[in-house]
Amino acid sequence: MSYKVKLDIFEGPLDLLLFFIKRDEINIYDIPISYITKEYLEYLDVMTQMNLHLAGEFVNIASLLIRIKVRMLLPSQQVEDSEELEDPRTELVQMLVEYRKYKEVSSILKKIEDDQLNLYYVTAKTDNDEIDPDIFLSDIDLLDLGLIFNKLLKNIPKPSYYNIQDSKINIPTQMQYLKSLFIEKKKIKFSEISTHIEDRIELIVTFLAILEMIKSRFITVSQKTIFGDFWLNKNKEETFNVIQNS
Amino acid sequence: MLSKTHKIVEALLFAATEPLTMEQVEVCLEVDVNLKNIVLDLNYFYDEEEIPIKIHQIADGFILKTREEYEPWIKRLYQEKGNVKLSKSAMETLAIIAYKQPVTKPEIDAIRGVSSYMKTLLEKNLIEMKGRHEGPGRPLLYGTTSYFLEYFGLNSIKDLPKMQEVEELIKENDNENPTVPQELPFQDSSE
Amino acid sequence: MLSKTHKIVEALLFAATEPLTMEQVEVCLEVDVNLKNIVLDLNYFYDEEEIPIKIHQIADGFILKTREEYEPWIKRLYQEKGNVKLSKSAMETLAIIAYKQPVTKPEIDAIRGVSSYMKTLLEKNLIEMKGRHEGPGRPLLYGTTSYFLEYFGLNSIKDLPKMQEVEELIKENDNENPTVPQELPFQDSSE
Repeated sequence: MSYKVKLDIFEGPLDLLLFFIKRDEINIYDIPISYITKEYLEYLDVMTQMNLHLAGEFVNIASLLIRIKVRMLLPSQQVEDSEELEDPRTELVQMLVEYRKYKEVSSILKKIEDDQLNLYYVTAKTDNDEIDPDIFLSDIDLLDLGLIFNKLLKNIPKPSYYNIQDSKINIPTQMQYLKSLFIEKKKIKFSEISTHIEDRIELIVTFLAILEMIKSRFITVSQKTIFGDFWLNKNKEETFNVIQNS
Repeated sequence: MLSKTHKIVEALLFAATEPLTMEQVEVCLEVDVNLKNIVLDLNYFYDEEEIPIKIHQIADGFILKTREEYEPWIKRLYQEKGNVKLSKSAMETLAIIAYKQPVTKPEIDAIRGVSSYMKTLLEKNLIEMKGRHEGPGRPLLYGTTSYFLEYFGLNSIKDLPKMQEVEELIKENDNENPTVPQELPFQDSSE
Repeated sequence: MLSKTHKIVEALLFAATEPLTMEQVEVCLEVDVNLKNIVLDLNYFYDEEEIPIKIHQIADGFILKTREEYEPWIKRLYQEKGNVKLSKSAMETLAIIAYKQPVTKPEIDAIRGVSSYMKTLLEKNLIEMKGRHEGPGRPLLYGTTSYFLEYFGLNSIKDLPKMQEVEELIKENDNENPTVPQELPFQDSSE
């Protein structure tokens, strides 16, 4: 099973849950927890299979969903008090309702932004020879210029909004890691390796490492179906080297 | 008919580089004026004469802006540069700050369910720090700037839609049950 | 009577922050126009309707100016404290030009992350054009003026504070610049 996932359309786990709620016309105050948990976990599963970085927040909400599900399955022992028992879903519902409000507001703001950016400030010059430019500059001195420039240099905008952390791994270390896996095995499924991969950079580096290893004939690669999982096969003649290196 | 006072205010509006305030007009004219009425008259005149501008009230002042219908041509003048719009996540963060200010980052994150980045909003001067919360860890408090009002063409923060209105809007959307089932944004690429 | 083309040219003049050229008008309208005649018609219209502006032709193109007879009031507006301040964006633009000159607008925009306007700085004679870059599109190069040096009491642009000096100064003040906490803030409130 392989998917192309457009993850960037969801702003987070709450956004994803709201998507399910809207899609399936679910009453937000009466969420079928089993169903939505199943949908949610399936989605996370796809994300994991795609080796996409699963933000901690997604996992947090998954465990919250499972906890609620368990609590709902537990038979309430005191039937008389059952009305007073809090619905296990309350907390989740409150979070979703609150988030949904601001999501709505942000789409309103988006519309206002679109409208406003269509309007341009009108500017007319003035024959302001008499206006003393010194007044204009009165608020800044030389040092301010330096400070402003320094700050700008430090904050040169990145081309994207994603916060990419420095990756500590590189191709040689990843090759070492992969080679170490072949000490005990001759064949490794790519998906076995990729489940340990935490972000895209690491995934790319791992791919490059694999390519390097194919190039140096340490391994060969086989794949049964297009877009399917693939196998990394150790070349026999390299066995000796591995043991040496390890 | 537009008076001399109207014309002076109009000239000031053309010359101003920031929203023109009541106080500024009074200092310049040395008399009390009913700025709101003058603006109404001028806008009426621009409408009548089809002059491609309109006076807007924002952030406690008045500014001249071009009319929306000329945007397609003006846009070409700027070759679409400069108008970088806010990302979805930045807009969500900004929405929360606008309504809950002064607000801390943990509060914003709790509502969004994900960690939020303030950097872009701070850089764009849409939000600013408003001191620190007295609670544990003394987290920084954030609020919107006057440029925020200018950016969204608002006169005051009170001009944002009321939360009650927003909730009603959501209710309406709820009732409009979408008949076309939306697909999860997955595509089975093996097809 | 003013045609639709007149109105579009008028809107472009209102929105332009730099002199509007024949080429720009043709790019925006996608047709050949007799810009001089349009300007004549518009100026005639402004005269008739006593609109306090006039279109002037200068070397680079056409610009809108307020009428001379409104200068006394506009002057007061400009001298009123608060209205003449360098805006944050103008200050940033000036700092970049001072340190990186000669520099092109795209380079300035890249550092600031937003489109920059040179108009005010050019008007105040703080910066000037210094020829064109040899690269693609031959963008204009900007640098500071002799008035800039004079105002800040500099003999040469090399006398600007070095970035290293600025760094040291910032270090001393570091305690006043708390960093934004970046911890992952999601809290499971059921705990």
